[in-house]
Amino acid sequence: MTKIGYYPGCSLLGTAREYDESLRAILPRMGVELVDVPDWNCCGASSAHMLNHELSLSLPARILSSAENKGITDMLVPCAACYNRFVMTIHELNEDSKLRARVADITGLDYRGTIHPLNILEFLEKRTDAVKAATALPFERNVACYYGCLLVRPPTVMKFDRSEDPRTMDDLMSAVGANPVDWAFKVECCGAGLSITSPALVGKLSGRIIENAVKSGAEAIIVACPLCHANLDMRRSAINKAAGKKYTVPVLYITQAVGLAMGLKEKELGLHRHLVKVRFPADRGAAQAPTHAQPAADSEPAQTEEA
Amino acid sequence: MSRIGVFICHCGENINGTVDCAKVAEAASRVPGVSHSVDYKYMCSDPGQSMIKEAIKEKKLTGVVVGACSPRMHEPTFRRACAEAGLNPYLCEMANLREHCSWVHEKSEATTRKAVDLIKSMIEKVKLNQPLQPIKVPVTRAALVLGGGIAGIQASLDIANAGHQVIMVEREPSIGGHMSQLSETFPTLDCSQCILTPRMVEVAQHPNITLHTYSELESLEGFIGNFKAKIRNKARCVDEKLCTGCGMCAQKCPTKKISSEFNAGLGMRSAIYVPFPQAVPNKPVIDKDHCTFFQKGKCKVCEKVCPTKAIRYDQEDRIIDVEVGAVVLATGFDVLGTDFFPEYGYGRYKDVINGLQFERLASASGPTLGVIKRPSDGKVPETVVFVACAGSRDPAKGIEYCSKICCMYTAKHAMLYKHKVHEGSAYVFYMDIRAGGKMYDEFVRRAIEEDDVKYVRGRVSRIYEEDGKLVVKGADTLLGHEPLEIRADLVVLATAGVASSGAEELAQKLHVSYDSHHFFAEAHPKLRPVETNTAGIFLAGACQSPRDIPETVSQASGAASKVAGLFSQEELTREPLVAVVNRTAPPLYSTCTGCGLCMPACPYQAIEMEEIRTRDGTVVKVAAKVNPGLCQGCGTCVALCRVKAIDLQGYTNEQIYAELMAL
Amino acid sequence: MLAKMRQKAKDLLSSGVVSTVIGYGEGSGNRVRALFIRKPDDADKLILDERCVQNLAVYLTKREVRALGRPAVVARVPVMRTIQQLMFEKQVAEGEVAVIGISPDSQVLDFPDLKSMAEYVSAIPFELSADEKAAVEKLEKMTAGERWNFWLDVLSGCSKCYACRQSCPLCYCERCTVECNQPQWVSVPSHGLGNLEWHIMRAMHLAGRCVNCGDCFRACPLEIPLNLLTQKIITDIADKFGGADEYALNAFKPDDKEDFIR
Amino acid sequence: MSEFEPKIIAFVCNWCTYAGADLTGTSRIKYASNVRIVRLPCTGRIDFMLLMKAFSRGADGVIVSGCHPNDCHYTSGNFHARRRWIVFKSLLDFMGIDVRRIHFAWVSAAEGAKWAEVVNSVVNDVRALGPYDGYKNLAPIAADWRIQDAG
Repeated sequence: MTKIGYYPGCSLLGTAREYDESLRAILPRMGVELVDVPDWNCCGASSAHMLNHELSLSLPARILSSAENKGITDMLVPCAACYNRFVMTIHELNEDSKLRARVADITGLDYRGTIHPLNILEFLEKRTDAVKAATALPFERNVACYYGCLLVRPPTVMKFDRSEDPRTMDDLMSAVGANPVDWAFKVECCGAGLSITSPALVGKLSGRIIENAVKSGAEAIIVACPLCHANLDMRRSAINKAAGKKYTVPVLYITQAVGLAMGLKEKELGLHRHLVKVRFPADRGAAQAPTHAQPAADSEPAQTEEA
Repeated sequence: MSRIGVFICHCGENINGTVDCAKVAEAASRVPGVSHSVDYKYMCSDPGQSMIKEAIKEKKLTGVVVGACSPRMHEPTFRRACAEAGLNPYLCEMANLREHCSWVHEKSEATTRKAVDLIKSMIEKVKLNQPLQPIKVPVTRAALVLGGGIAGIQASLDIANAGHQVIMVEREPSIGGHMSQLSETFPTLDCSQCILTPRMVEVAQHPNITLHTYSELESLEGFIGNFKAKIRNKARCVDEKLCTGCGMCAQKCPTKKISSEFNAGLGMRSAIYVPFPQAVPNKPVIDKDHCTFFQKGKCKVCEKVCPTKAIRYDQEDRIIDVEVGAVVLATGFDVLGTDFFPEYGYGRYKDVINGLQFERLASASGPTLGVIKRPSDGKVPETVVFVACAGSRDPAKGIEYCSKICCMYTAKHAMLYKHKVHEGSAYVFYMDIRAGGKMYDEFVRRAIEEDDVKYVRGRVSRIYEEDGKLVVKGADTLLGHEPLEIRADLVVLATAGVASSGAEELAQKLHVSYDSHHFFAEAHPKLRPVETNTAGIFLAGACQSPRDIPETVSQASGAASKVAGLFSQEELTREPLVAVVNRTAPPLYSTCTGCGLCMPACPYQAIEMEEIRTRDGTVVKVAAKVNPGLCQGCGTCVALCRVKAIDLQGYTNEQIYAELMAL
Repeated sequence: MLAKMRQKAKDLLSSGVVSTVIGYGEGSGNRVRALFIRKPDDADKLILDERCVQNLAVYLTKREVRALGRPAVVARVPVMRTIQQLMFEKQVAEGEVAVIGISPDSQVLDFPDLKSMAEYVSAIPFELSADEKAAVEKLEKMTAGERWNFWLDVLSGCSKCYACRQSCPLCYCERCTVECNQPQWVSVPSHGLGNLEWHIMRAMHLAGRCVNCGDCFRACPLEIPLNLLTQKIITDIADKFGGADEYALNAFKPDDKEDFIR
Repeated sequence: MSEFEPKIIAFVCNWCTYAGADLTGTSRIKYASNVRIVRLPCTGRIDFMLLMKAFSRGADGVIVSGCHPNDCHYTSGNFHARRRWIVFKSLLDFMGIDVRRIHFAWVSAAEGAKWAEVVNSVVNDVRALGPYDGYKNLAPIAADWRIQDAG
């Protein structure tokens, strides 16, 4: 077992519990054990960076420093929003030694720069071989890999993948047997930033993402961010209302899709928590006969679809 | 003992008005080593100069100080006068009593005292001046022109017509460059090939021009007037003397599905091919990477069908040595491919093309014979979107500069499309329209007003395919940032002009500087735009930065006239104000330690390492050596040298020190 | 560790790979001195302990040492850095010197060539120790007047014996500029001016080259902390130019930052 | 002499600042006469020891000036000079030398007025600082005995 630092952040303990559950479910198969960052706090995403610059850096800096003190060098951060805050903070602290000193003063902890946050895609990509080896039921579905904005922007700071046309998730999904479709909305805005202030607009923006995914033949949308998931899954009724259509395409965290390919049960992966039922078209023609068990198709959904 | 003559000029009242010139001359006369000191109304006048000449002869002066105006004004005058009187001109110095003293201070004792200080300081410097001889460099009157596009063609013809030999090197099988690919040219819409091909033929037939196509520069050594170049003639596998250019080989070649470079990937060519019908020379080459015989060992169809038996499969690259006195760099530019733009589909949409590809679509000699058909299905597009500044002026893309030609050619493209497809709609997304140039803005206005091209001021954020159309997402910033989506059949990206592939390696071979985008750097952006920092190497055209045809041609002629000027003399005379590395008696041979740290600091790559040998050839030391042909005399190496082994003639450490210590 | 080093010296000598091994030996009065081993049997005289800090690379550029034939040198990290710098300055070429490397934890290192030694030593960060940093910062925090008096005071005893220069492996110039009298760059007497000029020139000549071995300070009979000057320059170069250049003073960036040129 | 008049020595490059100072002259802009200009081809040529020698010769202030970045006649001499000045100035400051007496400037051939302003401000500043006795007192006898005033 390799040990790796883990920062779940608030989402993975709340609205995105299934992300945490599915991650914890697949890790043993890859020989990885999580070490929680001790006494962690809010990363400051969503509000701090709009209000107070120093606070927005001090919050993540405190987490980074505590992790460093615990001896953590690689820290897995599944939430893309948290991940974005960590990378931004490291960038700013490295650029400006005065700022770094001020932040150290605030947190009372020295940030040494020995820690390296990993987003879920980076983490899995490094273990592609283990994921492949653990694949029992290839996930033979057309999938639209949706990256959202937080993992790739701003590109000069995030330095992750090709910012306008990332490939990491597509390659991972190919590795577990899926067929990633070529589509146009991989990094398009889902409207998450306007979730509260302008929900109607979110319905429209997220709706276009779903529309293009469906038009491109996707049977599932794969995400790596709780905010993406919330907008594409939780807001489905608003989306359908705005579009005047009923989209049923399910939205899965990459950890859930990988878990299915590993043959894990849908409860273990938290699939029952989704608002949009995780259900795939039954027939795909003789040539593409499904070898994949359809875990969600015969299970009772935890919640009923609103639309 | 020095015998210095001091000559104080009144410059009418210009100096004498605030400085007591007689007093200055008197004070100078009391400085040890001064044997003659006078003041006079106008030193630069004939009588004034005669005074200096006579004093040099009569008093056998060993140095002259003229206290007058700025040396930037009259130093050549007084040095010439000294030379005429038999005194080495570099033994004459000027003290700037006018611009730096009388004109900038009030009449006072302090001003006179300053003038005395300046004179004394120069006296001490002159005492240490050494007679210097101008550097003579022989000039080989032949020019090497690298690149056979319109820049290289123009430069070659101008130099050749001035009566000098030209060696032209082009890496493609034919000369002509990008201009030969263009359909029509702005702002006149005359056919590009019609105006270019006569010039190409002229190059081929000119008695003073030696043409090496399908060739590249291997190396260049030497310095201004004395370059030695090696040129690699790549094997064409065709005996050019026997080949008549009949074209039978290309016609019968069984491998025909190779993407044509000339047609920017929109057409096909065979493995043995002439890039285009008007190619110069009209002799084919075998593309070994695609030729069945070279790949599989079998075929030889071209050999069988060649009526003159000109095919030579065993031909090898040849290296040719040439000696030239000057080099003109005219290696042109490239345009980015559509695969540079992830947000525009990373090159995977066939109907998203770049400007050069559109030129081929619009060209009567192109793959569609001038009919605008989209590449995917050959349909005539009903809606075409042109995206200006694709990559250019976009720091996020790493290209901050304006590619300069796109505004004009985009207007031309839209216009050509509208002329050919009357009922079609053309949109242009732009940031600004830059149409400075004779008849340029009028041309753009014509596209907008007469040809109804819809100009939208805004940038395109994404292009994707949906339902067989290309969805172009943008914004109209003049209409309140309204998001805009156009469903187009064809999108033309005016992709950024970038440095030609291999420009960086070439610059390093030639020791010319280049910018962060690998465009070659001019010696001075305003006053020396066609020269490089390496004396004897000149620039023409888009290898310096993207530019249009008229600008390229005028710059090529500029470079050619620089070359002709250089070739107007048998010998090049240069001021001897250059750095030298000292040589001392054994066992030191030179105080230079050979550390070589000065070499990268030299802006002209003038410093090399030299082995110092005894008479029997034993190497006793490796020390730096300055090439006087390349050194421009900045002295950066001098200040850097810890042991003071390098010194700058005319501004030696001793001279400056003495000058300073007299102040 | 000691045995391994002696064995290595023995092997190098007996195989004829080198003709001299420059290492450390016992001197008089519990002092260590540089030892030139010419015979394999003498290799057992080599010692290695915490007293062995002299930068032996200083001998590599000396004519007398060169005349002995190809040397091997016992090299801790600063010495390896020096050799790397001497290579960069074309004073030592690949094949001319063998290195018996000593790692920071006193392990004997084998290097097939100088290139691999340079790679090894490049991977170790080049920075001042915390104490050294603190000493530089302490001085920086003083007022200019206090600094002036500090240097005036510590330099007042300097008699320009040039032990600092002789001990420095990078002061290899055959004719030092201080000995140049046309022009007289540095005032001859060892009064305030002469001493100040000498130490400014010495520091500037080492700017971007000094490996901070500390031998100048150790050699100084008056214990003048003159390595503070070079240490200050080392921090400046790292802070202001990023420290990526092989030699900071013959390179530049068009956007080098300063705040004093008007 | 009632008021202290500082002695200022200026090291300037030939192509920008020397020409700029010429322009000050042709524009007849007046400035303090305390300055003495030493002309060098390029700021890259300015040896740091020259600055020290200026002080040892009794200068109370020194001006170093050349072409603005990117304007160097030799393209990069001023860039090399700037690096050297950054290190050198910091070292002098570290040694307690009064760096307020050393003024670095970029003055182009077009900035005749700026040259006058630079000289005047340095003369004023140094006049306020007073004579550089700290440096002058370093040597018990005049540092230079080779060149005697003939006047």
